[in-house]
Amino acid sequence: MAKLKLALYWASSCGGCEIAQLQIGDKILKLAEVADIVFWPVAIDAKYKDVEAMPEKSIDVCLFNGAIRTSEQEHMAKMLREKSKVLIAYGACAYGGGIPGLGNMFNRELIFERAYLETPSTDNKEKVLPQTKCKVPEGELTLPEFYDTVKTLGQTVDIDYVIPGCPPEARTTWLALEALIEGKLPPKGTVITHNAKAVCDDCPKKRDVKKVKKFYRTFEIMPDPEICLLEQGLLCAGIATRGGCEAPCPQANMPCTGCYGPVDGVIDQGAHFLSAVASVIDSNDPDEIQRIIDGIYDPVGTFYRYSLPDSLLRRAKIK
Amino acid sequence: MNFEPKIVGFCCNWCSYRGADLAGTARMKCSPNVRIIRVMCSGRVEPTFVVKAFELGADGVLVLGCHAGDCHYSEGNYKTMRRMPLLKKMLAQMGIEEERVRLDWVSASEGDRFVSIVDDMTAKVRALGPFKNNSKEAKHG
Amino acid sequence: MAEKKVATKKDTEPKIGVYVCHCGSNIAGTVDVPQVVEFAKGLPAVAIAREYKFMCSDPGQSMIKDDIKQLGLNRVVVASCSPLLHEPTFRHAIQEAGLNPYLFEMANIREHCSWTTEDHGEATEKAKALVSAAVKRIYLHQPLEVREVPVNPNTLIVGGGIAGIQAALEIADAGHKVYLVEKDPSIGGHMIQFDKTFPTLDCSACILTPKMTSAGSHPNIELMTYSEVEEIAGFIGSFKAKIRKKAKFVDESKCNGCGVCIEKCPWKADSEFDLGLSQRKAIYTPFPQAVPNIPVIDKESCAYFLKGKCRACEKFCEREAIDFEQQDKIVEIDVGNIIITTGYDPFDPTPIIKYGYGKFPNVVTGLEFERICNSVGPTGGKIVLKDGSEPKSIAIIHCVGSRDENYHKYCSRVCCMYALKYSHLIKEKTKADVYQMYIDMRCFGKGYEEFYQRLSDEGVTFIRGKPAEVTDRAISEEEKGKLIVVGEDSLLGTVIRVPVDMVILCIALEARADAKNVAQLFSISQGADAFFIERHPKLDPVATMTDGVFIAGCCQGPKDIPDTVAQASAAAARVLALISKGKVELEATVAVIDEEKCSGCRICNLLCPYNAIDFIEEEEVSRINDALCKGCGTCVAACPSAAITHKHFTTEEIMAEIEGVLV
Amino acid sequence: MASVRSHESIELLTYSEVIEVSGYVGNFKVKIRKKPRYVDEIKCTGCGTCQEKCPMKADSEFDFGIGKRKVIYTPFPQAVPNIPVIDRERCTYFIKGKCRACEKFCEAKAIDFEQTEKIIDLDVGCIIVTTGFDSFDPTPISQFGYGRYDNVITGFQFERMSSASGPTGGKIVLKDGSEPRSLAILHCIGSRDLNYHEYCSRVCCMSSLKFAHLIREKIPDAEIYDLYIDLRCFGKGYEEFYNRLQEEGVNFIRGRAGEVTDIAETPEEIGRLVVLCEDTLIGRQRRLPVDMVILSNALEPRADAGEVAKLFSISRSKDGFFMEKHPKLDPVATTTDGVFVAGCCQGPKDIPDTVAQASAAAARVMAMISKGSVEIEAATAIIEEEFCSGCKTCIALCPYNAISFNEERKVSAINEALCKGCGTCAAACPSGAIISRHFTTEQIMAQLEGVLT
Amino acid sequence: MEIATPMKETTDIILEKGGNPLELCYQCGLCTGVCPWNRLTSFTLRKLIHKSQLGVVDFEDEELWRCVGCNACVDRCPRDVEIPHIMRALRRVIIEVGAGIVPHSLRISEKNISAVGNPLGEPPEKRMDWAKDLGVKTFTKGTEILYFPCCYQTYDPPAQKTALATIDILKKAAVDFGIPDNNVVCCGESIRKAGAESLFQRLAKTNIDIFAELGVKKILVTSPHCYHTFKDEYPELGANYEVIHLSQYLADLIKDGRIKLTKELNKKVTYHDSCCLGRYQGIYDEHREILNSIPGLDFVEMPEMREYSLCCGGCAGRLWMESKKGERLSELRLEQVLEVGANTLAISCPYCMANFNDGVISMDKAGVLEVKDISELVAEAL
Repeated sequence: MAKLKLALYWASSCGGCEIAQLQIGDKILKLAEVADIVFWPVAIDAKYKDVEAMPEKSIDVCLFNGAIRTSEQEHMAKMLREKSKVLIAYGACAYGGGIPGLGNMFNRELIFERAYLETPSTDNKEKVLPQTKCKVPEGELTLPEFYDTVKTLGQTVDIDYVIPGCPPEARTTWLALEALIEGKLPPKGTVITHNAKAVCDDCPKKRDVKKVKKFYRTFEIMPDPEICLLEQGLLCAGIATRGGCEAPCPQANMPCTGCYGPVDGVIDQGAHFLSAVASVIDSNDPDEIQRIIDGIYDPVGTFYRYSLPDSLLRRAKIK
Repeated sequence: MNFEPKIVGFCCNWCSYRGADLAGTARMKCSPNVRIIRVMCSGRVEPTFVVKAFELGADGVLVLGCHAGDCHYSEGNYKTMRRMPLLKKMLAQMGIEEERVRLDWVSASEGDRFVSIVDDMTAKVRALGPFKNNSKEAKHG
Repeated sequence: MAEKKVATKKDTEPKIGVYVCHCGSNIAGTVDVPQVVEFAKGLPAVAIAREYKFMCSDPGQSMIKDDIKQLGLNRVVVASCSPLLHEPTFRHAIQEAGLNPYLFEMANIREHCSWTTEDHGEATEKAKALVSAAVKRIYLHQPLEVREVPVNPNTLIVGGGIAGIQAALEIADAGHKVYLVEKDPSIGGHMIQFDKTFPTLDCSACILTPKMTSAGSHPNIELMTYSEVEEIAGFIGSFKAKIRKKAKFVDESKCNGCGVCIEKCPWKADSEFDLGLSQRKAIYTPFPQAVPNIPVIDKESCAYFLKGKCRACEKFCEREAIDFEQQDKIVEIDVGNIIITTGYDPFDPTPIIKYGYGKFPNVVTGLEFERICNSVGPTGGKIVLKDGSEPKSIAIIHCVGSRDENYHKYCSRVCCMYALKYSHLIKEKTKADVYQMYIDMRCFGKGYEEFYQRLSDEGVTFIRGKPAEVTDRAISEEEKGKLIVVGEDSLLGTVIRVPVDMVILCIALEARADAKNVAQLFSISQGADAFFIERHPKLDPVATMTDGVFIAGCCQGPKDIPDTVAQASAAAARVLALISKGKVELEATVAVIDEEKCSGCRICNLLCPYNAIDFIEEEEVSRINDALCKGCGTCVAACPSAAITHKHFTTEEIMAEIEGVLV
Repeated sequence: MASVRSHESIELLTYSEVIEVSGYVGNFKVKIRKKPRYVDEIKCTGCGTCQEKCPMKADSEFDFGIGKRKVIYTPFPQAVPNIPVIDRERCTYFIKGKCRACEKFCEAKAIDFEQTEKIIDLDVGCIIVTTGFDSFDPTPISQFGYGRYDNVITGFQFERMSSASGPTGGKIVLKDGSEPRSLAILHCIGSRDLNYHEYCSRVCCMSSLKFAHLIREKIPDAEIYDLYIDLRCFGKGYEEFYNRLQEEGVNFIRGRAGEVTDIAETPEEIGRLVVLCEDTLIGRQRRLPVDMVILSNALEPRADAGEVAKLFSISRSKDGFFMEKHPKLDPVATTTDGVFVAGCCQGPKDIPDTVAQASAAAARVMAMISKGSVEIEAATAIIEEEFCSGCKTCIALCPYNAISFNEERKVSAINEALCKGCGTCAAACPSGAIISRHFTTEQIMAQLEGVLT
Repeated sequence: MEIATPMKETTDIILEKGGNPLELCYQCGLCTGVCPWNRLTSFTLRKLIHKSQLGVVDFEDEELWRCVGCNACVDRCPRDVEIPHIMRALRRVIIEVGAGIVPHSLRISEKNISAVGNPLGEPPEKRMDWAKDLGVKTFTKGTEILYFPCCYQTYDPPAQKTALATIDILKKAAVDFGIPDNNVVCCGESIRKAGAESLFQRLAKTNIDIFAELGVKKILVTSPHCYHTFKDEYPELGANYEVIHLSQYLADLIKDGRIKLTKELNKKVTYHDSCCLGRYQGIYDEHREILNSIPGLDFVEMPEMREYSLCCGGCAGRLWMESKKGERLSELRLEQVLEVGANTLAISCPYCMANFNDGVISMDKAGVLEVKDISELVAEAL
């Protein structure tokens, strides 16, 4: 049997996914037995033109991590789609937009202003901002266009599978790779994890009926490690997040932040998370309810931490 | 042509839908901009519905339930009373004007209240102008 | 992950018929009906669209029925008036034509459109939107079945006070079996402890004993005294109850109630019935008219159980009814309905230190005074002080523990009237001066105000003001040896000191100490005041949020005897109505949990007002009892995993409708 | 209300009155007069066009005269059934023979000016009387100026005024349309007053508190005075409501108002109503200048309670309300078997108590129905006709109206289904023709002999 | 803050002296609300009753003498508490038990009545001097009507006019009547309200004995107080008469045509309802009928009329006591009279007459306003 041709690509993301891919440990040897990596910019010196030169559908599997922020990333996504039989959105950014997706709370101008002018460590007296083209003595330089809005991979090209997580747990990555190796791929569109249910199902904490009088930020309390964090007023996204990760965050007494994305059937992860959280507020008095709600800082960042571009509204409205 | 907002209204079956009916029975004149979707209880209204309405091009969303203590299901409206403010807080963060989402209470006998809420909301949303769902076309900023 | 939509499986492709009503000129006068019809024809899956003058009329309905048969329509939209008016009519019609009644949707283009909109263009546009919404939504409709469950005609009544007795008799008289469970050895409750009842001054025992006896001997009532409900399972129509029959150590089938055992028993204990004011034997019936008239042995005070010898009762019992080997028994019964009539506890005024209850022997509670007044009570009905002498003056303090943020905020409703009754009894039996210290005289019932007036005429002194303290520190010669009630007379605007011999505290009625357990057992809720909550305070005052479980009497809140009796009968009425119908229809548009998706996060558990959601510990999922679900959808909206589906109001259906109204 | 209309087991007879009742428990015969509506109930769709087109107006009974209705009308928009009636007394067509506007505009052709009243005979087993109450007319208490001053209104009128579907659309306004700045609510109007009704009307304290709350809600800065004697907040949640009102800043004055006058003594009082009262907790007389006075008027027995009582053979207590069999143990039965009472016709009560009582009455009826038969007292009295001289002594004595006179045979006859066996008639019969079974004269004599041995 | 302790003994004494209506009082305060005294000063009737209920009355307090028994409160009391009875009982405790001090001026009147049978202290043998020259017969057995003028109307010149006018009218109508001789004494109505119960008993017995001896059946009076006591209080002692107030009799005479009012009286007249005739007896219409049948007379009503009439402040012995300037109900009433623009105030009670005459003088309105008994106006119009 011919070896599988594997490609890995890194778009708008932090790079954590690349490391996560290595986390499978010695299983990588098993992978090497059955697959050749044909494209992996972070590890292998391959140029765009090498990819361009590949025939259509010549790559068996492409693990694509990172969201689509620039014209270059869009271009690469389209190209890899063309060249790959199976395109997998790898990690939260490719899947739902991830942390870069929170940039959708602003537009390009605001982001540039912040990044290139306002930050205290910036020394940019000429107020130079990135341009797609610029003339230098050596000639004209080009940069990819920085888009106003972050999109997910799925919003850019057709994808076959999702491996969720920020970054994906090794077991999740291996689950997908194993399926690939064994050729037992699930139906198209599947989000590949060990558990179709929410993180709570993985979480060993004791859960009771829920009533919350006050929400806390993580640094404000020391939660009881035995009891469900949400019941203790921590905004744990485990209720609204696909499981399979084995709940490492809650087990470490930190609330889940929702990186595995929504459970199947949920149309908008943030709205569902919000609805559930609001539902368990323990008050029927409008003023008290408002006071409790006031204790939730940064709702968008809380409820849509990894999925703003994938939400129904996708981005904030900028006047 | 002047801008006429489209507003999606969610009414519970027991109080506010009846209040809306009463407005009709009493032949009160009322802005036609609010189109009502009947749910059994305002507690059924998911934040997702509100967001979805905006996604589909609504300019405003009105959620009406029974007055506190009058819920046919005892306390479904209290759940709405908790969800909508949090949703509004989040939408505000996303730059959506506060007037575009409104939660209010109308009893079965308050046809006039229904009309005044609808008229008031329509006027406010009309003044804000259309809701631009700038996500789809915002491909290249 | 582009495709998130769950494909809806349908047996056949939807074929929708749309019918637009003119309603005379009510709709057609404003809405351009033909235009709406044309619009409807263009909507997906619409097989036919028609208009008619009065859709609700017989010809209108036949038009729909014919189309269903001839064109094979499988879904029908009628655009006319409010569904609250004619939804049943049309559902019935399509059912006659062989369709599931839930495959119907109505667009309200009259009340919400033609009647509220003047502009014809706007009205037509809105009508189109509403029709489009209905069409989009009905596309996703699924047939639903209305299910029925049979109602077991047996009823469980918990609590054998006047409320329980009344409800039991009411149901038993109608020919149905009642299990009346009472935790004490006799039924009768608090009412049998009372001396007289206000305002008619009937003797409480005289009017209650006949009822107790008929409850005791009624062929349809199975009395389970000295018993407690341990477990409840099931739902309306078919509950299963486990009842613990505590060991009486007396064989009920052998005992003839002769009382010899009681006479011969050498051991005594404080009488609970007389609130410790007298003593009873270790084998005892709580009071002479007890029903059933069968004694029980109190293990705590029986010498045999404590020290292993005595058995005097056994020796003297000619019927050999004493059985020291008796064990608690668990009885299982099947019932269709449950009425809770567990009553109240009298408030213990000890924490109100300033009133000196427990410190001064002649400060007594109202209930203690009832016993003192009662001719079969500890003093034989003589109103006397602890030293046996007759009091020359008595102060009655109202609202002790009621209307008081420190204890109970609520008004206990009966204290004003029983305080007046005490005044009358005191005036009748002694020459004592009586002082009533009240805040508001709440004499609201039939004949109550008249009773108040009568008491005024009997020379009772009324002082408006809640006393600050009861003290024995005399500041004058007259006060020596007396209890001095100190407070403001708010009508005089001065502090007043009233030296008296006896002080009666009109104590509040409070929820029973075990109300929380009872509430949990029967899945009913408690208010802030710990009394059980009725389904609707005005319109459904005896039902609870659990179907088939009713409440009556003081367990729902303090009330007097007439109100208790009326409420008990009301509860009985609700039960009888269910029994005579023989079945209950269960809501079809319920919520269901997909256990494959439920992560057991338990967000939904507390949201359900009907306690229909159970958390299954073993499987770590929540499950909805569809016999309890009323289909409000609150849980659906809260589920973060979209694991709950609201039948007939699915997320997809509503989304489709939103899309529809936004055309 | 709507479920009453649509319930398959309920036949609604509106605009109808019971005119005759005969028979006894289990077998009542009832005659009902169905007054002509002049609208065909089958054809009418309740569209309301006729009301819109009718040119004539009359004072609305439903709004206690503070609003208007048409001459063809339903009393209120949510009326059940939603079928209008024509007020014959005021209809131009009936008065002058022309108009018929309603008929012209009715597309359903439901107007029928030829309709006549119908008598319906019904056979029923049990009867529940729930005829309710009348609101006390405070005109006779002339010192409060009801009827004299425009802005003195009753609590019931205030209810309508405050109702969103009421004549002012829920606005609290003075006669001149302006908003009152200060209001006084006077409790116990006609209640707890030997001059009118001795009893307490039970609901006025709470409805007064409710009024205060509604005013506070609609006119947040209005000065509100509640003049009470005792605040009777006895029901579940009532005391809590009172606390809330105190927090809302309502001025509670303990004292029954003495007088409402428009005679001003200070410039501030000019053009306003002045309520004279003692604030008994301060111990001083006060003059409260207000714009509106709301009289929390009593609930009293309906004006026709006497006739209704006679019709159904039920007794009335001193206060005029129907009397229950036993106030504690049988609060819904009456002295006539098979006739039950519920609600305010038995005495003033609030909605929860009314609903409970109504259900209780239903329970009694259902018990009888599900049993299917009634046991009749066996120890009844019988008349031996051969000895009966037809003197009629016994007839008036029977508390249950069980004895009737047979005109043909000139003898009295006892209806055993009605007789309760009290024996009063037997004791009174001058010719010894009545035998009280099980308690015959012989039996009692024998017993006498026995106890005296 | 002062401290009170209920004194049941005191309450018992008050009850024994006839204060039992106080038990019925539920302290609603309506009485204080309507009490006319509160327009001038503060008088908390309700509190006084409550103090009586508790037996903590301060018998030295002048307030005890304030109430004149105008009945404005009783009329509206929700529990029908006869408040003047309570007041009478309290005053009896003072007078009979000596629990407090009787105001000086009242004590003089009381002494006068006790000694000479009239409050003015005039010699009893001159009681009927006013009628000396009128040729009126003294009542004897068989006479139809006994005309009994009040003490004021026999001795006090302004009030005498009432008696004179009455005689004039009766004569013109040819009524068979007689007047009592000098042995009769004050009817005792006011002094009874002032608490002198035993004195009242003595006075009543004197009169009753005289009437009995003469066989009096029908008494015509010109004072509402005599009317009230003869009609309602003497029956307590077993004496029953047909008592008629002149206003009633006049109304009948006019109706029956036995007297004809022919002379025009060009006066603007308003009428003051006396409490004792109005609220006590419900006699309102007769006066208005009479005044309206006088030709030329312009009759106007004051806003506070009939059952709302403002008391003159003269009953229950108050007439004999001094009221401070600014605390006089009569003056308040006269202001109302002037407000409606009347130049004549018609009254039908000698106390009202005395009080208002004083008021006219103290308010310096002598030329503007005259006070006339209704009998005088009728006599003038004859």
